[in-house]
Amino acid sequence: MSLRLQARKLACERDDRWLFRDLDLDIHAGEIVRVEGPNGSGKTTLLKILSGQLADFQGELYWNDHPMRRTRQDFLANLLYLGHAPGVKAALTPLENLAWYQALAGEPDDEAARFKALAAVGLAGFEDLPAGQLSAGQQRRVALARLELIPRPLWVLDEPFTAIDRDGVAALEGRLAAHARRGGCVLVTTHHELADSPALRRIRLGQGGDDAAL
Amino acid sequence: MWAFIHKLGSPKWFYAISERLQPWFWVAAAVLILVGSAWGLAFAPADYQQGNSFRIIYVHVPAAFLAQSIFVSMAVAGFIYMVWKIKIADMAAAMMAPLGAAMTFVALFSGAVWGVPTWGTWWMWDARLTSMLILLFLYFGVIALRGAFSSRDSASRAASVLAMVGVINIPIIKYSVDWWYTLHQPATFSVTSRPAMPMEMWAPLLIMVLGFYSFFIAVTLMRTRSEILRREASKRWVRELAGEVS
Amino acid sequence: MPLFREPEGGAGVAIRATLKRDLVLMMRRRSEVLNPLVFFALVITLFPIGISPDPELLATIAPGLLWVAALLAALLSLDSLFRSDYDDGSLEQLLLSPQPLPALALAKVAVHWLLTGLPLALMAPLLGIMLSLPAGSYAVLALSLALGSASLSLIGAIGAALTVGLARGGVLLSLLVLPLYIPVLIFGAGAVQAAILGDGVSAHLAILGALLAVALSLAPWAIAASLRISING
Amino acid sequence: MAFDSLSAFLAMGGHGVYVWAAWGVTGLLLVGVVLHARAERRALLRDLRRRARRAQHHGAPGAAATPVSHQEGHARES
Repeated sequence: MSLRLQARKLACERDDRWLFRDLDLDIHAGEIVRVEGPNGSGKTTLLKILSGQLADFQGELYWNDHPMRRTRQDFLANLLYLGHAPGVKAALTPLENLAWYQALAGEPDDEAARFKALAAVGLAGFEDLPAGQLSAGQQRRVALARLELIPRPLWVLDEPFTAIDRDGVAALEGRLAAHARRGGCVLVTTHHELADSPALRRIRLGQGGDDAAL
Repeated sequence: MWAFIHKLGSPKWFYAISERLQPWFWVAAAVLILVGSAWGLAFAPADYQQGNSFRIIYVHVPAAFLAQSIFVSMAVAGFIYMVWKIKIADMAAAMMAPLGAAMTFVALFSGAVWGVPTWGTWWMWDARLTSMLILLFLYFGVIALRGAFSSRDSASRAASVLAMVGVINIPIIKYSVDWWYTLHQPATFSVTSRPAMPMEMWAPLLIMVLGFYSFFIAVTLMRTRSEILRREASKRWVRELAGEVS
Repeated sequence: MPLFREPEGGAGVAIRATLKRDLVLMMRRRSEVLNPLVFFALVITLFPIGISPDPELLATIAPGLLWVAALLAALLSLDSLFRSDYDDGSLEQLLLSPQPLPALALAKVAVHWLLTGLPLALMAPLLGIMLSLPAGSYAVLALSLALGSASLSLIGAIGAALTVGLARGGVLLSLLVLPLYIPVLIFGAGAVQAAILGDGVSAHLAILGALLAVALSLAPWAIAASLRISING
Repeated sequence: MAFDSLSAFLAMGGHGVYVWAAWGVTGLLLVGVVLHARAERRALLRDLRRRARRAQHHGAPGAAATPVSHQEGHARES
């Protein structure tokens, strides 16, 4: 299926400071795009803009060659966003957390799929424990289980490797690569160095100054 | 039309045009307020019931009018900012809020002082005074909300939404307070809803109202210009302007 | 697993799931449901102690007292309405759902009313007895509170959404929201007053209903817009 | 003219205190608003001029002109 996220002349000014300017992006199916840059260079902001959360920026976004404003619903139906915070309710069990996400995404209510997704991220046996009793890394894995549960081609992941152990990192990296191979597309920020592959592309954001280079 | 609005929205253009408009409003405000004051204080006849204390009406009513109008203007400016992203509108809204609160305070204070000779007490839960008090709290809310955000863009948006929510509520509040007042104080004498006033009495009132509005416009223009300098301090045209002035 | 599946469930499924999730969450932190009720009872206890135990005096001020105390109790739990979702990142996910945000926000507000406003309304007649509220006004008290507190939850949610991104939004929230509560208070307490005096209460209840209708039709959009602002930080 | 003499004007038929208090506070507030607006504008212009001079000295207009107003940046990243 066709998959194309474009940004033209993207610029974001936050309280009189340019985070980036004249940023042109072209993200296709089968790509892993890593957004790099020092702290405060606007990586999270860029991801929020590209995932349609922020509206106050200059420039245009296109989803499958249509302006984003008109295809927002279609875009959101294709998007899976994992934010800085895992979005996991401490008082709910992993299963209940995933059930809400399933309904929110318009997926059928399928308990077997939830069990499978949790097993895939190494949480078999923890399904019915309140998430608050899990470690930070395990909570992050609950969030990552959404990647297994909800089929969406465009992944926007903000620091997904945070708090994950080495095995988990390797598994997630494999998961990203597999997603790209199958024609999906991943946009990711991370301090973890990703293994080089033909699918991997890097975007560098400048030091929050005037020159945001591609 | 659109081009015009967006041009008006450009801070540089607004700065230039407001510089030419501003003096007229200052002159109008000064002349109208002075004439209105002299007429209202010295020439208008005394009220047959209240005597000379009724002359407080000439500051109370214009201030009360302005207090409400400023809130509405603030909401309109907030709407313009939210829909068309015109920053000037937000700057003006930010500058209007303290003036609106000040005017509400004037209306409250003059109303309270007026209460002493009329009702024999400094405070009466009169419908207009109560509405004014609530309006003052609404102003405090908008000002406090704007001050609470660390990001100015978010502050502007939040204050705009709150001003719009407030302006929808103001008529509801006013109506319900009026209703509450008539329920609890049937047929008491209200200071401002009076039977037909003779021309010599309402003419100075009209002049004062116009004077207060001119004053509001003049102050808002002036302070919005200051706000432009503050927010656009890094822009080249502002730096050049500062160079010229020095 | 396929790469993409067209979302099947519509807004209805998402709203139901959100209702269920919030209900479960609140039931697991039962103290948050009970605290406003205890607060309500406590405030009502303070008044006879602070003013006078004279039943006649208490009866005259009871409608207003009960309404003001219930209003403050409902306000108490408002700050947490979106706060935990904001802190753990669920709010972002709510905003990015392909479902209409006003409807989802409305679901959250509905849970707040169900577990705060409604219990307060049911409890108010009990406290009315303690304030020697005249007979014949108990049903109206509960009904007016149930109806009015729905408006309060809706209006309050706007304030909660505006302040959720602020570290210390609690006091500010009260400052923003309380002036907007006044019309509801006037007609709510007025209904009880009218019932005591033997006047018709249908006009008051109708106006409370009208206020609720206005709040229902406008507040969800204001809440959604405010949440989007707050998420921008 | 509604008054016969200056003292009658000042006394306002016994209500002088109230009338003059209301007018006085209003007048003070209006004047205060004007003075504040003027002081604010002057301070801003002075600040801008100082900044412009500093930029000339250092020869780096962009860096010197970054406003000091707002605290932390936006992006909350680790």
